Amino acid sequence: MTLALDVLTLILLASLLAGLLRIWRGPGFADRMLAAQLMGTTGIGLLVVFAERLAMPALRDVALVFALLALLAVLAFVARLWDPEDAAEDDHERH
Amino acid sequence: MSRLRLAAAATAALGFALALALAVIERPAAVLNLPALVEAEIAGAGALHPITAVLLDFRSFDTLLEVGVLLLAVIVAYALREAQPDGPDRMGLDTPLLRAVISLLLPLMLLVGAYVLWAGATRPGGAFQAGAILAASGLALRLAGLRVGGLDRAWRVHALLALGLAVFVAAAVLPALAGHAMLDHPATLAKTIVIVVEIALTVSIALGLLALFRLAPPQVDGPVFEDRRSKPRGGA
Amino acid sequence: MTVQPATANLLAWLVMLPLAAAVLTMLLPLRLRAAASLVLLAPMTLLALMLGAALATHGPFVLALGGWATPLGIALQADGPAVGMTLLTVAISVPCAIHAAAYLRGHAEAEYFWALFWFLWASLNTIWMSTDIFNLYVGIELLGLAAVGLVALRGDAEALAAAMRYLLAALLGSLAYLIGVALLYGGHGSLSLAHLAQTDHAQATTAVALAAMSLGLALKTALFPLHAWLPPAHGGALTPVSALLSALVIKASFFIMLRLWFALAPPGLSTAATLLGLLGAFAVFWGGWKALRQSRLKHLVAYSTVAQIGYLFLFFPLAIGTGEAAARLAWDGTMLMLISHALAKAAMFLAAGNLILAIGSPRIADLAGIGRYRQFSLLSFGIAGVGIMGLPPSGGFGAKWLLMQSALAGGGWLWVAVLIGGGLLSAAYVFKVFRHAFIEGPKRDRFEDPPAALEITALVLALVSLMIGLAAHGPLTWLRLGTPFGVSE
Amino acid sequence: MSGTNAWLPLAVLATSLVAAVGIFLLREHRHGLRTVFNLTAALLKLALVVWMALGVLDGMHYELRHSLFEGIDFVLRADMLGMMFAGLSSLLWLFTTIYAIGYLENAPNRSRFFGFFSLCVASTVGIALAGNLFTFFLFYELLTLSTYPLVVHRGTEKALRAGRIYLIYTLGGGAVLLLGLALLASLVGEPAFDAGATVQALEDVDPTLLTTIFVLLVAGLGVKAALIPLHGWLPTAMVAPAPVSALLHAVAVVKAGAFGIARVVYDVYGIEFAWQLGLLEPLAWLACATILFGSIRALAQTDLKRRLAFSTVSQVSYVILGIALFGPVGTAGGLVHLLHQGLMKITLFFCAGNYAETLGVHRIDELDGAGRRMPATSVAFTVGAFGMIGVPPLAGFVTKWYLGIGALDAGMAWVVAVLIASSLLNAAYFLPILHRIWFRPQRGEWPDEQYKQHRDTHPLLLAPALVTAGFSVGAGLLAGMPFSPLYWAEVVILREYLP
Amino acid sequence: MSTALFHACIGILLCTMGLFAFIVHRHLLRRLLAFNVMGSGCFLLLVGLAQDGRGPDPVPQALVLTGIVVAVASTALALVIFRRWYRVSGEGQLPEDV
Amino acid sequence: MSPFDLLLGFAVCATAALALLSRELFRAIVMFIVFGLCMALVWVRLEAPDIALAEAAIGAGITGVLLLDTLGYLRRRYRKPANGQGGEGAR
Amino acid sequence: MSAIELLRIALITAGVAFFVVGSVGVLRFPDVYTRIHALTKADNLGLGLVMLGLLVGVDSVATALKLLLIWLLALIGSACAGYLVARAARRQGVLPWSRSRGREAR
Repeated sequence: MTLALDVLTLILLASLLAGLLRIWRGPGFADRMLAAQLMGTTGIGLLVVFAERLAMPALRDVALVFALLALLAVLAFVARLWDPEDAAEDDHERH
Repeated sequence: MSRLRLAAAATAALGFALALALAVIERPAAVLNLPALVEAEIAGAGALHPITAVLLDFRSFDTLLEVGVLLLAVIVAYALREAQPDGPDRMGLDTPLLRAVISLLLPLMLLVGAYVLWAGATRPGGAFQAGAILAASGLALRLAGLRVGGLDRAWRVHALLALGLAVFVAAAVLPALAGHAMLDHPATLAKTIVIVVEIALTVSIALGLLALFRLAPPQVDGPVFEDRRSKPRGGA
Repeated sequence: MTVQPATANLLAWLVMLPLAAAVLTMLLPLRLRAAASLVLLAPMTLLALMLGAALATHGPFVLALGGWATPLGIALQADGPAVGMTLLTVAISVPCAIHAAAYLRGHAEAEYFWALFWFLWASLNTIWMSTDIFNLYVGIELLGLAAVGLVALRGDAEALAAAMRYLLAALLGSLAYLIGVALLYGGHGSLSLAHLAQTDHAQATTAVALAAMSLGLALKTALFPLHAWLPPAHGGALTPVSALLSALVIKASFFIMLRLWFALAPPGLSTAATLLGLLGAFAVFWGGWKALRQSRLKHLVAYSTVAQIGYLFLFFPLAIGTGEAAARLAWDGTMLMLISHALAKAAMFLAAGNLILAIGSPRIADLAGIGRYRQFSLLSFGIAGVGIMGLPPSGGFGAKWLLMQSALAGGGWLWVAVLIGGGLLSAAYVFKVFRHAFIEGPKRDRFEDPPAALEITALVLALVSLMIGLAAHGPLTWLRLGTPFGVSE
Repeated sequence: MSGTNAWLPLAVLATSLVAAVGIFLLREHRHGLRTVFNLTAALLKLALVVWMALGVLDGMHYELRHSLFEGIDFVLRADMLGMMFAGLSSLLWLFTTIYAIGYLENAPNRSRFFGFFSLCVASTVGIALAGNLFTFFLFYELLTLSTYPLVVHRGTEKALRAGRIYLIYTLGGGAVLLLGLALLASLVGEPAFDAGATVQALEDVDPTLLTTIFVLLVAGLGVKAALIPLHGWLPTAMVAPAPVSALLHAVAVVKAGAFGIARVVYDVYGIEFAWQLGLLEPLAWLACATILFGSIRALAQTDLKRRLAFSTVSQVSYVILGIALFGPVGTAGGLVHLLHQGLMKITLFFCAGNYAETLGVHRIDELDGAGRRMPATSVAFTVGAFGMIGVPPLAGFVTKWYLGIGALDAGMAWVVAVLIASSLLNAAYFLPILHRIWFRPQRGEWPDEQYKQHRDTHPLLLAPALVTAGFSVGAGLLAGMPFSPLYWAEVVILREYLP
Repeated sequence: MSTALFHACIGILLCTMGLFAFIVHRHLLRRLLAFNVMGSGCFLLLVGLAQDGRGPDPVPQALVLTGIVVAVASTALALVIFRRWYRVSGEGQLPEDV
Repeated sequence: MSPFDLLLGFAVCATAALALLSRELFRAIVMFIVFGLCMALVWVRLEAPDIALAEAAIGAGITGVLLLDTLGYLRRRYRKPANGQGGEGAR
Repeated sequence: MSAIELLRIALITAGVAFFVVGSVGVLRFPDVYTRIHALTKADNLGLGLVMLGLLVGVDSVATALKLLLIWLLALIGSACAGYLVARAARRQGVLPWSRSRGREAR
């Protein structure tokens, strides 16, 4: 059981890291932000599995906080950074 | 960036890393066992969770100053706004869906914040984490274009911002007035005092973090710098 | 030594009162903030004096905060240096506060100045008294942010750039310090300086930790070549702020450094000490040279601070690896230098600010003709300059004399040369100001008239800085209490 | 030690110090009050000094001691040598103040001027009363500081340049002195004035080190005493107002240097020990060189005040020469010249100031016929000049006579030749001036004539010059009487050589 | 090597990278990132070193919590000052020569 | 120490390095947010759930928002460059 | 290993597999709009399965509720995020991928 969970956490972490590639490559702002969001969800998964594996129920609280605040970064991104008003200008970020 | 700067940075970083590595490798075995001491004394502290006990009892003076740091940062931010007034702020996104979701999530966020605060007495959690969560919910609210009523009334906000430090200082001073060492709460009251202090801290931390976000200059106002740029900047 | 809790609590009151004052001045209506602050100066002075009296009667003592003894809890300590610095803080802050109240009247900056001022005071007192390395970290962070805030208060581009530069330096410095804390806790399992002092120092961890902490603190003290942040911050701030920063804030990090070296210095550190001394020597000459080249009055004074910091760092080569007598002289000299520089530099900044107010321009060249009209500010500047130049009978002279005696006792000719050469260089830049001020010409004869409070505070500080050289014997004996140089009674 | 005995030196110091502070606090236009302050303080000081001097003569012991650091005390003490200098400065301060009040009538910045003037005298008296070399140094540097504003008083470009040169020399000298002092203190602790007892008691100390310290001390003091090659500031500082020049040359600055050298030789090293170390002969050589150099340079000056300045360079070295001559008679010559030169030179500067202020004359070749317009001033000038040349029975003659005898006593006969040569040179640069004043007709209008209503010049300017001229006559004529300068010098020597 | 020690070493690495970037970069936002990375490294070092071979230690953990608050407050304040500076100067970095 | 720690250590270092060295500021900031996530996992591995909780609230929530907001501020300010050098601000 | 444990492992493994799929999707899909699918569908399904696995044999109701709450919040968050990004992208004028311009978009 523990071994299986260990392997699974490892795979989850690897899958999380795969998102780094997308952040690195982009090409647009949104792609990067989405990849980060995806990693957040994976992180939540990791945390809940760890809560079971390490018998640390507090980690579920951590996961809860992550889930609760997951939206925040995207929200800030959309509301404050990637605003429709500067549509014309995002071009040079495309490549 | 210049080559020289790069070389200097690399040398500094390398030397730094080597020195640290040396220090870690050569480190002696600690003589003192502080965790055991915490374990032994926790019964007399105001909280059962060791970290909360360290933060709010054994080393509460650190925490008091730390709250001071946060309040101080907020004050500086206020002072800067005073010196350089801002134009109107454009609030955020205006989507009905988002508003609905945020207003749905808000009670939950407050609840989680309260839960984390409450958990701090016995298990991981505490004032700072709770405050951060509440601040984050405030941020979400603002980013979604919603406004929390009454928070713009400066005096009330100031009072809430200062609440944490004020309550903490009061809690520190009370034992001294009763003839004990400063911050030395009688065992019977310790738990109550810790809880009161924690609640006040949560409010102040949440508002403080939120204020630091709000006091940054807002997005939309006239370009201030353009006329300045035209003339050469004065050196020393 | 154990004392009554009420006595020991004096230490904590000296931190709690300013914190409460900070909260109060933030919440009071605007027009009451300065008044409340001025009223609160009285209890602060009283508390500090009571602490001094307690030290004199009981000898050094300790307050275990929260009743938790070290290493579990945090202890505040009243020994000679701590109490001495607390009193010095009073001596500087009170005139600066009075000056500020007059200086800021009717200005927008006054709104939050007072809260920052009280935070600054609380953090300074914490730093003088604390014996816990992490508590000291929080203390310097609080101090750094308060200082940055005060620098930024003017809010124009120059002030913001200076504040930003200062903030980055302060943050980097405290991180370096924190790394030292991490290593020390990792290696010895304790944060209390008293406990750490009893551990075995002859290993790499302590040395590296001490090096990292010293580096960070040197950055915060603006030791050459880490001084670039200081002149814009100190030169560009509001006048009372410049005075506070130059007089006290940089001294705080130096003070922590002294405490650390006492508690933690591993054997055979003379090379590192010499290095620090050499940097100090460079600072003396570089700072003096740059001061001479400044065209703005307050920047000249700020570079003078860079130079004067150099003298403080001569302590390390003079006191480490030399004889007992030399080390003792070096300690006396450094303490006296610290005190007299604080007083003289505060006076000098206040006087410079008054002159700037009078001529309505920050440039030295615009001082022409002021000699006839603003005698007082010029006189204060001159008396403070006597202390900065290290001419008798000022405290600066006494400090240099003691340091020189220490150097001669240890055969350190280089340091003697630094002390004498630095004195001449500082004379050059101080008299540069006077050369401009004494010019008599038809250029202008109308100057602004600063309020009397501004001039009196500057003059009082200057006179105290002058007199401290004549009355140093008692305080110096006193400042040795509880240090390795203290006389055992 | 009774209370008065400790506080009297302090009171002497305080009279001018308090006056300085009071004057600084006065508003610029309160001329009357300032004059009252000045004169009261000067008279009070003179009275106190006389009181104390008589006490010292009676064998009273005045000492104030205050611990500054461990092992270093601040000491004010009255001894014979010190009282001599204190007497000179407080006497001349009175006259100079009167003169300055007249001289600066209607000039700006009088508050500052008189404040620093008093401060300057306070430091001079401090130097005189200093009970150890450390205290001496304290006041020595204070003197530098308080004279700077006086030198640059006029605030012109030229004055400011002169001030800068003055500072470079004096602060540099102060630094060298400090180095010597610090070295000395590191060897002996408190560098007390005990006729060399402490220094001689040092065992195992390399004589080279002691010689080095001596050289450093003399070099530091030599700047103010204007020994060559450290004299450069003195002629430049002539741009200052005449009372300041009088103060610099006769009362305070150069005298402080010479007095300091006397202290170092007699009281720190002890004259016998200094002689044993072989330090005195080079000092005598240096003094002689300065005497001749100053005189020769004086010949070439066309500006009256600059000629007087080089004359000072030369004359002050008589004092140093006397100090360097081992033997009571030579010493007496040196010490007495400390006073004599002060009296004569202040007369000359007052007169030069009167010519400049009354007639607008600065250059020597403009003085033709000045004797007829200003006879009283010119008589005073003549007395001063003859005194400088050493015409008997004036004060200068007494000095030179004693110096000559002292040189022969000390076995340095060549000094006599120097004295004769110097006297001839003195005559060569003073007699032409006298010739112009008395025997040449006036050449057209005076450049800038004032005080036409007075026969000679403003009484406040004239009186001090006449009085000091009278003193210099008296010092020579009555040299054998009690309380004459020579009498004092002899008392000092009796105590120095016959402990 | 224990988990704690391993992460302490990672902390050292983070500190080093942060320091390097702090010196190299001039853009203030990047310097703040560098500062935060360095801070995290520092916290890791503190906890990791203390817990090596000894199990969880509440004291350094509490210290790190305090440190995080301080770091966040400083960063937020730095951002406020930075934005004000940018607003009046239009520059993302500080002028080179003082 | 487990393989998980190794991989996590790598992840932390990689995200930190990319956050510090990315030429694009936006990428650096997103990397930094991910770095915060990884740090939270490291705290979990160090049995410090309190810090993980704080890191989650701060790293994922507040710091990220502050940084993104500031970047948006920088971009917005150079939108209409007056003198052709506007683009430098956000770089 | 009991049947219950087997079931848990199986469920969690399935969840992890979906996570991997999601990651692959984010990496391989050609444009923003398609990548949103990977985020909102695969990952949340994966998380759901993991939660389900953990719910099997959970000892307290509170824990179970908390797990469900976490999942619910993650769902809402992802959905909102996807919606916001897609909306913004469309308003920015980001064109959906099509075969004709696919090559260059990559």
